[in-house]
Amino acid sequence: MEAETKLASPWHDVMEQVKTWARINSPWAIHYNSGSCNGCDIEILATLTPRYDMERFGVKLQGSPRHADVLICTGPVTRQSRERLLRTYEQMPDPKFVIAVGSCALSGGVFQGCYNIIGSISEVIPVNMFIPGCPPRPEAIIYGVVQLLEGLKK
Amino acid sequence: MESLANQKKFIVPIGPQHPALKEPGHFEFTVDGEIITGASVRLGYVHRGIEKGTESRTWIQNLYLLERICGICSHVHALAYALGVEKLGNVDVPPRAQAIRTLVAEMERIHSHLLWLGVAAHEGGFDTLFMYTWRDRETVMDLLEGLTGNRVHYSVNVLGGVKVDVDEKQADAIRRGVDFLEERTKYYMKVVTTDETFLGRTRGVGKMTTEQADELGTVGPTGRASGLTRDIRVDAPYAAYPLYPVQVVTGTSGDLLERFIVRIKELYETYRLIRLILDKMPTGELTARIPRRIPENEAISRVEAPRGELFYFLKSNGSEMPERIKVRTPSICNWSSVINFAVGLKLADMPMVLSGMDPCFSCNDRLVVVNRPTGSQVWTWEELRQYGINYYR
Amino acid sequence: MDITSSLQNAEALLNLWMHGMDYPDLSRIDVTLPPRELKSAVSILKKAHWGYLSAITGLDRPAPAPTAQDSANVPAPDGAIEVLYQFCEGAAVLTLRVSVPYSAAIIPSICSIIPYATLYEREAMELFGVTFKNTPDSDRLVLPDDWPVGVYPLRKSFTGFTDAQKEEMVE
Amino acid sequence: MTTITLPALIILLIFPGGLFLLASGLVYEWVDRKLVARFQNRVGPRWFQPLADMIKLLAKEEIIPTGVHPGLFVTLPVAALAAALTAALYVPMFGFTPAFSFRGDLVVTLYLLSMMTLGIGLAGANTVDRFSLVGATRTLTQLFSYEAPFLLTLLGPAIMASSWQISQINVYAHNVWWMIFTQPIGFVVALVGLMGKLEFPPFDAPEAETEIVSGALTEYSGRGLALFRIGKDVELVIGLTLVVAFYLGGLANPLEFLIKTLVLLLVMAGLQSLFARLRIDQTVGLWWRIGAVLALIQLLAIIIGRFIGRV
Repeated sequence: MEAETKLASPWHDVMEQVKTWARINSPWAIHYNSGSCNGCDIEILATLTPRYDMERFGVKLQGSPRHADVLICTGPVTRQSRERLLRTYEQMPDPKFVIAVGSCALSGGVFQGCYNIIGSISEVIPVNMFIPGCPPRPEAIIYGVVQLLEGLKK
Repeated sequence: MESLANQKKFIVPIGPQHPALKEPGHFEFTVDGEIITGASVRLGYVHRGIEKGTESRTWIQNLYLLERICGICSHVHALAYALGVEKLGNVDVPPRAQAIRTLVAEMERIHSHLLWLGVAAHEGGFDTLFMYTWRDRETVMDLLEGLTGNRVHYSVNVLGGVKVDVDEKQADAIRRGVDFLEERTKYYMKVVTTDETFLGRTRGVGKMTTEQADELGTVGPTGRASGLTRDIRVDAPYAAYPLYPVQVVTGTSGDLLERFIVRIKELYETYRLIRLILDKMPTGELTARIPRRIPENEAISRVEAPRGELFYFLKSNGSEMPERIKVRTPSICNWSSVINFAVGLKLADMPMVLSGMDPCFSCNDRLVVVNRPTGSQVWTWEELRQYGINYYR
Repeated sequence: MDITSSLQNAEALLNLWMHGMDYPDLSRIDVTLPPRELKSAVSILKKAHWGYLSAITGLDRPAPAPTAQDSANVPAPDGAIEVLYQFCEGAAVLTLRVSVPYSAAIIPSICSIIPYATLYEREAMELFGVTFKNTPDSDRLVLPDDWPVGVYPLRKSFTGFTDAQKEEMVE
Repeated sequence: MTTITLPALIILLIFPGGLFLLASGLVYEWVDRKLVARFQNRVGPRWFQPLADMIKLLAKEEIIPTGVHPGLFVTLPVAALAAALTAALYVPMFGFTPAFSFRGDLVVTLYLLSMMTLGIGLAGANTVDRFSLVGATRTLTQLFSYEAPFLLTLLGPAIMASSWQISQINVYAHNVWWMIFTQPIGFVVALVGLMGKLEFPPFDAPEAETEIVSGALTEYSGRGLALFRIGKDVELVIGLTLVVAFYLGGLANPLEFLIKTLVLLLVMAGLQSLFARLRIDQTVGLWWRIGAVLALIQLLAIIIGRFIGRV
C-alpha cells in the first residue's frame, strides 16, 4: 500500500478497515489469455457457472481493464501477446492484483523451450498469486482467489 | 477514427476476452466502394512453436505436448498422434484399447459441443442458455473425471494403447449420465428452434450453399450444415469406428441456425454411439509394446475433431525423436474458407457472416482494418456492425 | 467409392507423371513432380473433383553434412525444402511432392486454383522460407511482429535464440 | 392518506431523499442481481455486495485518460446522479406523499431521468476510446427509441386522473380500480419501456459486455464509475415506483410500496433472463414499430372512453 499521510485521529484506521473490507468482498476480475491452450480458460469460465459460481464471493468478470481489480491471466506469454499483456496491466487502476492460473503461466509448462514463448507471466508483470495445475480445477481457482483476498486482510 | 500511417500497420485493442477457442485472430478487408475485394487474417497470438518443439522431444514426451495444443479437443490430438505413431511402427493395438479411445473421443465431443453452444449463446447475449448448458456440461466432465482422473487433459492415450479401463460401475454411471444429457439436449433443441430473439440473430445468417462449402474447403459441422457430407469417422474410419458405424448428420440450409441444429443432432448421434460402445465393449488387454526407436517412415493420420477434420503428418528418421510433425487444425480450414467466402460480399454483411461462419470467431480480436482507396481507417468490429446497420436503414 | 477405386482414378488422372509415383502404403500415393508442373497437376485434380486439399506440409532436408573425403572442388550439395500437397478423397490420400533447393526456393502458388490454400501457403512461407510466386497475400500469419526477418524457425538450421538475442528481444 | 410533512432538510438529505434513497437503490440492485442469478440456477451475490462494490470503487484510483476533457469527465457522473436524485423528490417514495409536487411534475421527472441516460451517453462520447464512442451512440439511439412510447404510456393514467401531478394521479389510482386492468396494453409497454430505460437485457446493447467491452463507461474507473452505477440503481427504484404508482393502484403506505415494487422487480428479473440480447437495430425497430403504435392505440382507447364517459 502506498504510504498514506498518517491522519492523527483513529478515523483513519476505521476508514482503512472499511476500504479493506470492501476490497475483499468485491474483487472484480478480468481474464487475459496470453497464449494458453484454453484449458485453463474454460476452467476459469466454469467457475462462473452454476455449480461453482464465483459471484458468491463477489467476483464478477469485467470486460474492460479499467473496471477490474484482479487480472486473471493464463498461458506462457507468447512473444506476440507480451506487449498486450503489459498494456492491460498498466490500464488497470490501483490497487490491482495478478493471479497466474495454470502451470504454463507459472513456468511455461509443457511448452518450455518452444521458440515463441517467453516463459512465465512473472517475467512480464508482477504476480501476486500462483495457481498450479494443468488445468487447475475450478475449486483450486476459487481457493486461490480466496487466498489472495485473505492475504489482503493483513 | 485515427487514420493509419501505412496500411499494413494495425492496432490490436485488448477486447473482451473469451475462452479463445484457437488462435485469437484479426481480420483485414480491402474494400472497393462497398464490395469486399480482398480479406486476410492474422493469427499468432497463441502460436507457441509446438511443431519445432516436437523435434526436440522423444516420441513419448510428444504425447503430452501435443495433447496441450487445445484444451477442448485434447484427447483427439493425442489420439491422432498415437494412431500416427502406431502406423509408423506398424503396431496393432488391442481392440479394447481402440474402443476405450473411441468412447473418450465421443464423450469429449459432447463436452465440446455443449461448451460451444454455451459460448455462442453468451456471445448473442443469451446468458441463461449459457449457464444452463455449462451446468449440464459438468455432468459429462464428472464422467470423464471418473473415468480418466482429470477434467480437461485426460491423457488417456499411451503409444500402443490406453492406460485407463472401464469397469461395470463406470459404464453404468456413463449410461445414466448420457440419459440425463439426452433429456437436456431435447430441451436445448426446443429452445434453439423456438426462442424468437435467438432466431432473430441466427436465421438466414451467413448462408452457404453446398458447392460453396466444398469450394472453400470447410470441414466439420460448419460444412455439414451446408450439406457437405464430409466426416472422417465415416470416410476413413479409424480406431474402433469400423465396429461402431456412424450416421453423418447434415443440414440443408447452411445458415447459422442450421449449424446449431446440426451440432445438437450430432449430440444425439454421440449418445447412441456411446451406448453402443458400452454395450459391445470387446475384452482383452489394454496396451501393446511399441519400440523406443521408430523405424524411418512417413504416416498420415486423420481424425474427426469436434470442429472438423484434424490432419497429422508424421515423419520419423529411425531415432528416438520425430523428424517432422505437421498438425493442421480444423479451425484453420474454417478461417481460410471465410477469407475466400467474404470476397464479393458487401461490407455491411460481414459482421453477421463472420459470427455466422463459426461462432468462435467472435471471440477474436474486435479490430477490422478497412483499406479504402481513399485511405485506410481502423474500425472496431462494433463500428463495422454499426456501419452495417446504418447502411441498411 | 472405396480406397482402391479412388486411388485408381487418381492414377489415371495423373498418368503424365507416372514415373514419379510410388505407393508407401495401400491407401496413399506419392507423386513427385517438378515445381513448374504443379499447377497443371492441381488443376487436373480440381477439374475432376478428386477430394480436397487437406494440408500443405513443409519438410526441411538440409544438405548432408560434408563428409571428410568430400574433395574441396565438389560444391557442398545445397539443402532442399520439400513441400507436400496432401489431397484427401474418402480414405485415400494423394501427396504431390515438390522439392526446391535452398538457393532457389520458389514454387508457383496454387491459390488461383484453390482459393483457400492461401493460409497454408502463408504459414509455409513464414516457417520454411519458401516463396510462393504471386500468392495473393504474403503477410505474416503466425510469427510475431517483432520476429527477425529471414529467420525460418522450422528449418533444421534454426536452433533457438541465444540468450543474448532473447534479452534484446524482450525489451 | 397519511400526510406527514417532515422538515424539508431531512426530506432532502436523510429520509425519502438522499441517503435512504441510495440505500434502497443498493438493496434493489442486490434483489435484481440475486433474482437473475437464481433464475439462472446460480447462487448469486451476498446481501452487502452492491455496498461493497460501491465502497471499493470509491476507494479506487481515478484514472483520467488522455484526449479527454477533464472537467467534463469528472462533472458528468455528478450531474447524472444529481438528476436522478432530484427526480426522486416528485415521486411517492415509500408510500409517503412526494416532498415537492406541483402541476406538471410528471414531465419534469421523466426529463430528469432521461438526463441521467444523456449523461452516460455524453460520458461515452467524451473519450477517444472507440468502444465507448460506439457505446455512446448506442445509448443515445436507444434513448430516443424508448422515450416516446414510455412517455405515452404514462400519459394514459394522467389523462384518466386528468392531472399532470404525480401525487394526484397516485391518489386517483388509489381510489379507482387498478389501472392495469383498465389499460393492460399501457402497462405492458410501460414495463418494457422501463426495461429499455434501465438497459436491462434484452435491451442491454449499449453495454454489451461481449461486443463492446462496457459501452460508454469503458473509460471510467473509481469514483466516476461508482456514481454512474449508483445513479442507475436510483433510476431503477424511481422507475419502479412510477410504474407501480400509475398502474398498480397507487401507493399509500411503505408496506404496500415494498410488496408491489418487489413483485414488479420479480417480473422484470424473469423477463431479463428469458431473452437473448437484441441487436441495436432490432431494439430500435421493436420500439418504433410495436411500442409506439401500441401506446397510441392505448391512448386512443382512453380518450374515446373518457369522451363516451362524459357524454
